Amino acid sequence: MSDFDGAAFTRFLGTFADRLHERRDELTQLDSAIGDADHGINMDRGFSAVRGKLPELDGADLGSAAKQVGMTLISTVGGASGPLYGTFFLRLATAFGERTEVTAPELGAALRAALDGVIQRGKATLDDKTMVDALSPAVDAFEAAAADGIGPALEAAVAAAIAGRDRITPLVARKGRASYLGERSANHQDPGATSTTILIESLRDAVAEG
Amino acid sequence: MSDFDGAAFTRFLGTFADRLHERRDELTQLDSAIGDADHGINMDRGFSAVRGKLPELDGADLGSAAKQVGMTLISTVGGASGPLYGTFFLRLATAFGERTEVTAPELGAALRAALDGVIQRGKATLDDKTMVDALSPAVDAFEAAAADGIGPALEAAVAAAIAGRDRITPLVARKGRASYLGERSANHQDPGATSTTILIESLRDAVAEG
Amino acid sequence: MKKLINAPDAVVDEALAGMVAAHGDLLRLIEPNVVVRADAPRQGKVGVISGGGSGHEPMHGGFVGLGMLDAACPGAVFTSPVPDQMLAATKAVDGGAGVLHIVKNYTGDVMNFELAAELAQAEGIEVTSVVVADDVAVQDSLYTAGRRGVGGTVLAEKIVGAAAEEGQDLAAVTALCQRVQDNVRSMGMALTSCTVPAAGKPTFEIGDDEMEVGVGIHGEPGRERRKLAGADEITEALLTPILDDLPFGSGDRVLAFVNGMGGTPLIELYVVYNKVAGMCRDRGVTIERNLVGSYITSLEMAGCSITILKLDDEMTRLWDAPVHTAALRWGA
Amino acid sequence: MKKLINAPDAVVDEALAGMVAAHGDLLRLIEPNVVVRADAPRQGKVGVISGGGSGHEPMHGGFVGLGMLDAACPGAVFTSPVPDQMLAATKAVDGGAGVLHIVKNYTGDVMNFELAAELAQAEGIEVTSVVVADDVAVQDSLYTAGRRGVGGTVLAEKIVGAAAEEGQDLAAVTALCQRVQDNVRSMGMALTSCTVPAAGKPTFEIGDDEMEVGVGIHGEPGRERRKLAGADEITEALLTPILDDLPFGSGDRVLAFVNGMGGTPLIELYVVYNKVAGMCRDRGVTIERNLVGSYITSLEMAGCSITILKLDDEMTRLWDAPVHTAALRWGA
Ligand SMILES: Nc1ncnc2c1ncn2[C@@H]1O[C@H](COP(=O)(O)OP(=O)(O)O)[C@@H](O)[C@H]1O
Ligand SMILES: Nc1ncnc2c1ncn2[C@@H]1O[C@H](COP(=O)(O)OP(=O)(O)O)[C@@H](O)[C@H]1O
Ligand SMILES: [Mg+2]
Ligand SMILES: [Mg+2]
Ligand SMILES: [Mg+2]
Ligand SMILES: [Mg+2]
Repeated sequence: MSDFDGAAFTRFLGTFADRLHERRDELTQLDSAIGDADHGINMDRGFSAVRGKLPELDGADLGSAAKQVGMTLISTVGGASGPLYGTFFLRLATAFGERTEVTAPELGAALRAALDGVIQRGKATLDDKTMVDALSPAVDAFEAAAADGIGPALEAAVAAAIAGRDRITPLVARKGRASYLGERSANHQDPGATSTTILIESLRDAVAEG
Repeated sequence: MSDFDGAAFTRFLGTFADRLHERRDELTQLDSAIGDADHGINMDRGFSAVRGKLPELDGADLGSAAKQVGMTLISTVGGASGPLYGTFFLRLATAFGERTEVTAPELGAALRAALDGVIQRGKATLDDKTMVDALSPAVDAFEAAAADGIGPALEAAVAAAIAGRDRITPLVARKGRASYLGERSANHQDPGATSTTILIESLRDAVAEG
Repeated sequence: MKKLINAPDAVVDEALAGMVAAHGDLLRLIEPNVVVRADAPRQGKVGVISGGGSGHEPMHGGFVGLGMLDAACPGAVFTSPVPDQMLAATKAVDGGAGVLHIVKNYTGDVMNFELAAELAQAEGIEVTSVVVADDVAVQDSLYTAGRRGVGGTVLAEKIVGAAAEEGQDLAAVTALCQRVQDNVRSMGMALTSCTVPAAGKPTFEIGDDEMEVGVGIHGEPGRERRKLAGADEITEALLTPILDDLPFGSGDRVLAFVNGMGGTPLIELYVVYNKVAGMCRDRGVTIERNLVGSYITSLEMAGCSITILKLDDEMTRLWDAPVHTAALRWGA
Repeated sequence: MKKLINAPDAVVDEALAGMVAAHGDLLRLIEPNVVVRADAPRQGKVGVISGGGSGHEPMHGGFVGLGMLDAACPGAVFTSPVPDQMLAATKAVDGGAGVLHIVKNYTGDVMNFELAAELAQAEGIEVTSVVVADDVAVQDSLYTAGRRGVGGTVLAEKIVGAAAEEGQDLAAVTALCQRVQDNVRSMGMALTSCTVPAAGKPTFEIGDDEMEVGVGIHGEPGRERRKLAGADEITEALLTPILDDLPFGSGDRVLAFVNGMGGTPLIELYVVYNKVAGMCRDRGVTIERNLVGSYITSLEMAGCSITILKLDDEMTRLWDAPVHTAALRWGA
């Protein structure tokens, strides 16, 4: 039985692109406080480009679709989030291969591979106060609940991402621009962890619509 | 009989210097509106230097005292007001010569010579909206009343200076920086006409104190 | 007032001390506050000096050196220098071939330079003066103070300095300076006011959606206040009156100078230059040389000015000639 | 937002177009937004490229030309460029002797350059990278992103570019760049914030009596906010940690670089330099070369940074070597 297919993937990309656009200023505001005021702008630039590519993805297998997305992000976003989100989708692509649909456990394995890619690329560990602190618990929660089906698994993942995003708000950043602020980075919500949470939410909602 | 002597001249210089210092910001404000925000600063710089020279002037004849003042202003004020006020005092010096005291009519003639010097140096005519519009009527009024004595003559000069200063406020400037503003220079009080009015007032009060 | 200064009345002296510390190979300071070329006087060479209020850096001190100025006289901020300075400068650079005074057309500058010239001539030094008055924002009229001297001054100092360096005599150097003046036009605008240190607050108030068009270089308000516009529209508002004034026409070869007022970063000046290049192309005017940067400023004012000089072969050759100053350097 | 721009997302492209229009003799633009030295590639010469977010002008595009960079990759404002740009730049300047990437230490810059280097190596081009991390405001630690790359980058690009120009090979050029990095330290401060065009409002709010000490070059707040102080006190707050860090000591010969953040006029930078010169004198540190001006900026931010490089004979010789770029030029 299919839990996640190309249609769900493109729905997810469209939803994520819409929400990044809607929340562009919010993300940029968060980045103003502890970064350089461009995270919303960067993500919106990248996913507007991805939206433009959606027609081409129509009918493509999950692997080539995810690869297209990853390459597009790397070529349009720049900054730290470009290579990181780009790597996320390139690793999804490798995991999906030529499959046109995957089961919840398979999606979980793909998300795990994507997380590992982000960690390799950015060398961030938990509590460095980055997107990893939202993504990592989300992947753990998804895998733990995958057996109950993709819906519940994604619900669990969203809850974990939100919890992770908020858990690190009080922390002092050790990676990314926020680390330059030292103590002053404490008690500010991390922009990347916020956009990553939006990613997981978009995934859940896109699947639910299916 | 003596109407104006070295003591009165130094009293006048001290009074004028004090008032320029007190009204420094007011003059600079006026110059901000239609100039470059430095008239009060320039005049205060120049007459603080003059104040420093007062001890030396003690006992000097009127001519050499006035010359000292003129040279000091030329060397310390800069801007348009430096050469203009400097010339004013240099011409007074020539008129005073080696006299140690002068009568009201003689003072009137000296002021006339000083006015002519300012006009020659700056090439301003009446209604150009400059210090000349305060100085010129003041000298006319002084000469007309000189026969009544120096007190009444200076009272008349002050009234004429104030009237001249205010008469040109509505005008469009044709000389000095204010002229660069064109129509926008209208309805602003001229800084130089204001400092010149303060000069005449200081002269009156210094003489009255005697 | 937010500035990197210590005390308002120490700014000029401390900045001069810093300049001399940084560029001791090019210049030295003599009393009373005159920036003199290190190797002045040069026997047989016409001396070229200029001066004006401070707050326009790098003008004029940054232009003292080989192939440009022999001395610069910095006054208090926005206040023309005193004759004593120009007299000392004239004596310090006189190599027996006479001295040219390049004077920006401001009542104060003109009168103080006049006094200095009279004193220098009284001491037997041959002095000529050329008054630069290139600001098209101001009506050119005999009944007023006339046009301000702005960006054209920078170009005049470079070209005329090169002529003096190659040994042209006082008459030739003076005539050339007048020729530059006759062929150069400028106009400026401001996005923000600036603060005269001794005054302590902005010279004028301006709204976030307003700009001043037709400003000079002393933080004074401009000819008119307008609604804030985009860079292209602003460039048109400045360049059109400039091109129409001389006028500059098809086939003319020019030097285009986009200048920052002090608080405007280079990225914005290049956006303006991009439009200047396009407009000149459309008019058939060939930009043969250009200069983009903040060379004649109004303290920290944000804004820009545009200057266009109609070149002839001699001017172009002298513009290209070696120059080695703190602010302009090439061929050396 | 008061800027001389047309549309926020057009700023970078229009400024680049203006740069190429003004400096067509030095550089050209290739897809995707790469500023390349006009005569690149030069056979047998090591290529030297850099890049980073825009908003730091003249860095890096203004440093492309003889004796400095072969190409520069400008990203969006304050956003590191994408690998496609560095790959295109690397290919465009490769003269068969390999290409050095000078990377400022920001997570984004490092990762994007890494990706580009992997792609270029996959295409058979020899690529080395040196990461500049000279900002002493940030603790140097293995557990964090480490120090930012700031003013030292400008000095590295000039010195290393000269070495490549005189024919040194990739290993030597790379080692030299590392040596500059190991001997340079910087720190910066801000009087005002700046506004990212696409964001439309200042990155941070700051009071009239406050300043940010320990800022980078991306308009980010600094290490700490302090009460506004005078130029001398500010200079001490920046220079003392710099001198103590390497440390720089008596007998050292250095290059002192006082940099403006974009909105600060030259007159203020000279006031700061005056204090820098005095402090170095007191410490027995000899300033052998200096640079004063706005070369690595944060849009229109008002403020300054100080960079001190411990020189050796080779660095001094290469600093003096001819350079001809839009922003730095001498000996040519
Ligand atoms: N080394 C890293 N590993 C993982 N995520 C990181 C790392 N560095 C930064 N990030 C994430 O990137 C976000 C900032 O992205 P963005 O603002 O687009 O890039 P930049 O910091 O280059 O401006 C941060 O909020 C953080 O979550
Ligand atoms: N040509 C002139 N003749 C007479 N007075 C003049 C002339 N030009 C300017 N002034 C006077 O000088 C005043 C400005 O002096 P000041 O601000 O000290 O010099 P500057 O204009 O050089 O900054 C004006 O208000 C005006 O009264
Ligand atoms: Mg950011
Ligand atoms: Mg004035
Ligand atoms: Mg003035
Ligand atoms: Mg960024």
